[in-house]
Amino acid sequence: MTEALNIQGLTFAYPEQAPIITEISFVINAGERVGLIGPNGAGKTTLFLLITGILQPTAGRLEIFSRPVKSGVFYPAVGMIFQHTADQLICPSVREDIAFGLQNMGLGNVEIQQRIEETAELAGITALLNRPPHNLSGGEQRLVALSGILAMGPRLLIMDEPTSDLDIRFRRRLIKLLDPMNDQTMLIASHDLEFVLETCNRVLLLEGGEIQADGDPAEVMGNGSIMESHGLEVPHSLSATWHRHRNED
Amino acid sequence: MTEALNIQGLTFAYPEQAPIITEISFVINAGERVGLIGPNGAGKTTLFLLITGILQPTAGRLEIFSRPVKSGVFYPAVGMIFQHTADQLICPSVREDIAFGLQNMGLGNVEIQQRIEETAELAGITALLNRPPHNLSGGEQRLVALSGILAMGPRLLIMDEPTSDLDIRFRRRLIKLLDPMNDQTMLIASHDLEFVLETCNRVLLLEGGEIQADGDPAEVMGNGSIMESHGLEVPHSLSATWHRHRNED
Amino acid sequence: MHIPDGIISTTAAIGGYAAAGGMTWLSLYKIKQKYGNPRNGIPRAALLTAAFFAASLIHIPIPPVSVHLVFSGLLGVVLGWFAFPAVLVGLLLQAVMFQHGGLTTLGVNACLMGLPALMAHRLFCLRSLFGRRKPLPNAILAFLAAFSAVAAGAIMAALLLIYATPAYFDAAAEKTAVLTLSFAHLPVALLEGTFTAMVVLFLLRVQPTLLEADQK
Amino acid sequence: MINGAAVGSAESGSLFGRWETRLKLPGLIILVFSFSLVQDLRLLPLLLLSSMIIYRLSALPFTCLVSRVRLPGFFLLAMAVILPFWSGQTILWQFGPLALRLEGCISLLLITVKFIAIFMVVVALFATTPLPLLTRTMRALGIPWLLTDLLLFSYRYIFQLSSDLRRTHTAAHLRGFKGISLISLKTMANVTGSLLVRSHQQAERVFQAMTLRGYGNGDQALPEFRPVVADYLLLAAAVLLSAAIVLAQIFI
Ligand SMILES: Nc1ncnc2c1ncn2[C@@H]1O[C@H](COP(=O)(O)OP(=O)(O)OP(=O)(O)O)[C@@H](O)[C@H]1O
Ligand SMILES: Nc1ncnc2c1ncn2[C@@H]1O[C@H](COP(=O)(O)OP(=O)(O)OP(=O)(O)O)[C@@H](O)[C@H]1O
Ligand SMILES: [Mg+2]
Ligand SMILES: [Mg+2]
Repeated sequence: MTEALNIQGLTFAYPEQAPIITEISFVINAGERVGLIGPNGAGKTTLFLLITGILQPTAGRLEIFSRPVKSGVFYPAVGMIFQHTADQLICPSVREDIAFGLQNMGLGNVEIQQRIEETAELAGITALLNRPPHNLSGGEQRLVALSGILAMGPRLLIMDEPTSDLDIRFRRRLIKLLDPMNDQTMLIASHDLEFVLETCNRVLLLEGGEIQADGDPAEVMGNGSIMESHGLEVPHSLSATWHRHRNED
Repeated sequence: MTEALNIQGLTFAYPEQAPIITEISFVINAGERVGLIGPNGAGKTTLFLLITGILQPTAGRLEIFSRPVKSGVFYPAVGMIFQHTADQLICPSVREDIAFGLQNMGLGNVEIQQRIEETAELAGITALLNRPPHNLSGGEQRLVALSGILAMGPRLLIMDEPTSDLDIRFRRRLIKLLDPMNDQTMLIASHDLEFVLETCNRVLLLEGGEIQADGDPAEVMGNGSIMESHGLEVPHSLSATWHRHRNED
Repeated sequence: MHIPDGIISTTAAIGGYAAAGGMTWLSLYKIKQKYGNPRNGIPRAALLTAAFFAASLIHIPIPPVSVHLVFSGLLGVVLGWFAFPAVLVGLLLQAVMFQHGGLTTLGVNACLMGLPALMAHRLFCLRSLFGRRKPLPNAILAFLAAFSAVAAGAIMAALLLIYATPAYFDAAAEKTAVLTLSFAHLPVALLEGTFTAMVVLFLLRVQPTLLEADQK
Repeated sequence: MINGAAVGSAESGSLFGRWETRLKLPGLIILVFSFSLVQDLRLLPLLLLSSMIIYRLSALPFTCLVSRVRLPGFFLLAMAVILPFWSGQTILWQFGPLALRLEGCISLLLITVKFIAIFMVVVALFATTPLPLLTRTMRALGIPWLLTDLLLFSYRYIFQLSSDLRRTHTAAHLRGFKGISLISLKTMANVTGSLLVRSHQQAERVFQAMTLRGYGNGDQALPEFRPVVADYLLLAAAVLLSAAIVLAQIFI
């Protein structure tokens, strides 16, 4: 099995501050969909910035598809959706925005246009292509950012808080869009545990700079004692099955 | 019973656009805690801006505690927490930021300091008083904005998406903070239906410019056919009780 | 000060472009020297340019008129060598978005605002003599920087209007005109200086790194 | 104040909207500079006529001009008050201390006509060229990318930052802020400072997002350059007209 991400002994501290992440090690295999949960300030976003090479670790080793991550080097193989999607939409029109990454990959004009059409079709945003991204609704912006990343054909997709501020319709649309990409490796940070439960097949719990739990989503998030000891809660849908199981016993 | 908010035949359109809100009428009595739900773009934020007199209705009547709302007039009786809390924090320290509204109310220095201490204590942000609000975490910023509003002693508290991006600990803290304010009138817009369920005793469903449902939270949000026909979903905790009820029958 | 098309002579307009071109070249050279890869500074400069642009639309009523701030001093303080390109870009944006002309005078106007901004930056850098994080020297230097930036802009504009327009004033009238135009800007310069000092004090408390354009 | 619709309200259907920007931009810039060179009163009718024809070709409504002339018009008004009475020696008409002077009147006439002519051409240029296109054209014409990128990204954020600013203002109003005045200068400074701080923080995130998508890695594609004969004809017409004006000014 190919390793998508291999992290060994990763440590990081912002300048003049105590470490946020201390000696984390884990491996994500290609095709896994991993949910990353943990309270505000646990360091989820920081971890993502390390993985994408934007921040440089204080210590430790970081490999993506067996290539060590060097900061400042461009890896089209990794795509990331930001927590504040608006920061990610940088061009004056949606079409140009999706093209931005493709141009930087050095693709030709014909292929760029073709990829734009395909991804827009997939995400259902064809009608928005000529609009400026900044006055789209939050949900639409999220889909545009996702299209801009998907068009680049990343092998590892990283999403930070993808459902925040979305209504249930957009949330459904996002889940549906991710669903058929079964062999896509994903790493999703979210406070929306139900979303993690629906989209991921593995979950990591980050707190106090360490990985506190790692395993099957239903098992980790269904375990009341683990969750509560890290300031989290068992999601309703799991506590319901739990109730049902108890009733059925 | 006093009427906190009386809206009759309210209609609003942004310039050169189709109406967002069409002839809405409803009354909120003092002490009610009303949840406002509806999909992205339903007009929840727009309705709040109308209530606070920032936007002017195209037609209709709007009264707060029996006084008609005039745009541009300052009503300390109404306090609002924004969807993007960062837009709301303007002073170089948390203490000054809480003081800002109080100074504008014309209070004396002693009373201002006293109110600041009290509210900060209540919200649990005493330790942050001398920090600049701009560098705080999202959850802390939300609590600071709330303190700035609560210190002014509003009789009607309006919150737009108060739990977005918050982890479960901050969400709990917010619920706990709101809980003892039992006689406070509140109007809360949120996509977090579980939060609405926990904090409100009445719910309004806004879609297509009209109030589509109005009633007890558990009843409205537990009704699958109403919720689905407006692109929403029955929250897990309600469908769970439903399951449990069925199992127990 | 915003000199419209057709008023100053072509020589002055072309001279303005040449001066602006030279200043831009110098700025780009300095930026490259400082940043290595100057692309790193672009998002920051662009966002701050946009912020200044948005803020300069606010009008402050000084009865009976309302003025809007020029922000040339603050721009220099915050952006350092990026100030000149930022001014150029801001003016072009204004010309395109409000479409009020100003194409032939773009270079001249960029100099009228950009040179004082750079001067303000140098002036503000003197704070390292007094302790970079001390509020009083910061406030005073910010005031002086913004005040003199507005004053310099006004004087340059007045000189330009007198010597580069097809007008035939006698020497005495010229002197009076320069003095009048400059004095008319006195309240604006005072306002701008005070305002800039206040903003600098705010930034000093909240995000002092924003004031360290000279440090990289 | 700022609205997206007014920006480059591309009248793309018109002859001007279709004119290849890489030729339109230099053509019209040469033309306006030749306009600004004019000192001879006899050339003024030619200037007015050609600018009117150009404006017609852009298919913009007349109201477009009127709504945009306000800002620079104010300046012109000031000149109208000063020049005729203070500039020159030849007195045409005297009323007490007030003397109407010939040279001043001529200067005013010259300035006004040149201003109007250049103004019409520049409006026709900018109103038919959306800014993103203008930016890429500038790069194609050899303007340093640092300037064009700065232009493009500033343009992208102006709308968002002005609505941020508006929301902050709204928030201040809701807490009893009485509005902008000299008394509330401190609050205004706080609001401006907050805007700068938030922009700075956002810039950090934007830079991260751009790096991740390979900013600075490849060359951005330039707009396709596919001029037709009409594009060159228009350019030739603009250059010829400019040359004629310059020569006339020198030799007549
Ligand atoms: N640029 C920075 N400089 C210094 N400290 C920082 C910086 N960015 C984040 N931090 C701090 O690092 C910690 C981790 O932040 P991070 O954003 O990674 O958390 P998170 O898990 O993503 O939280 P959330 O769920 O709120 O998004 C926080 O305490 C934060 O204050
Ligand atoms: N300033 C504006 N000018 C024009 N249209 C606007 C403006 N602000 C909002 N709209 C439009 O009005 C509609 C309602 O927006 P509003 O923000 O009130 O929705 P909302 O219910 O708060 O959505 P969300 O759940 O995403 O916060 C949307 O279609 C939006 O695009
Ligand atoms: Mg985060
Ligand atoms: Mg909203």
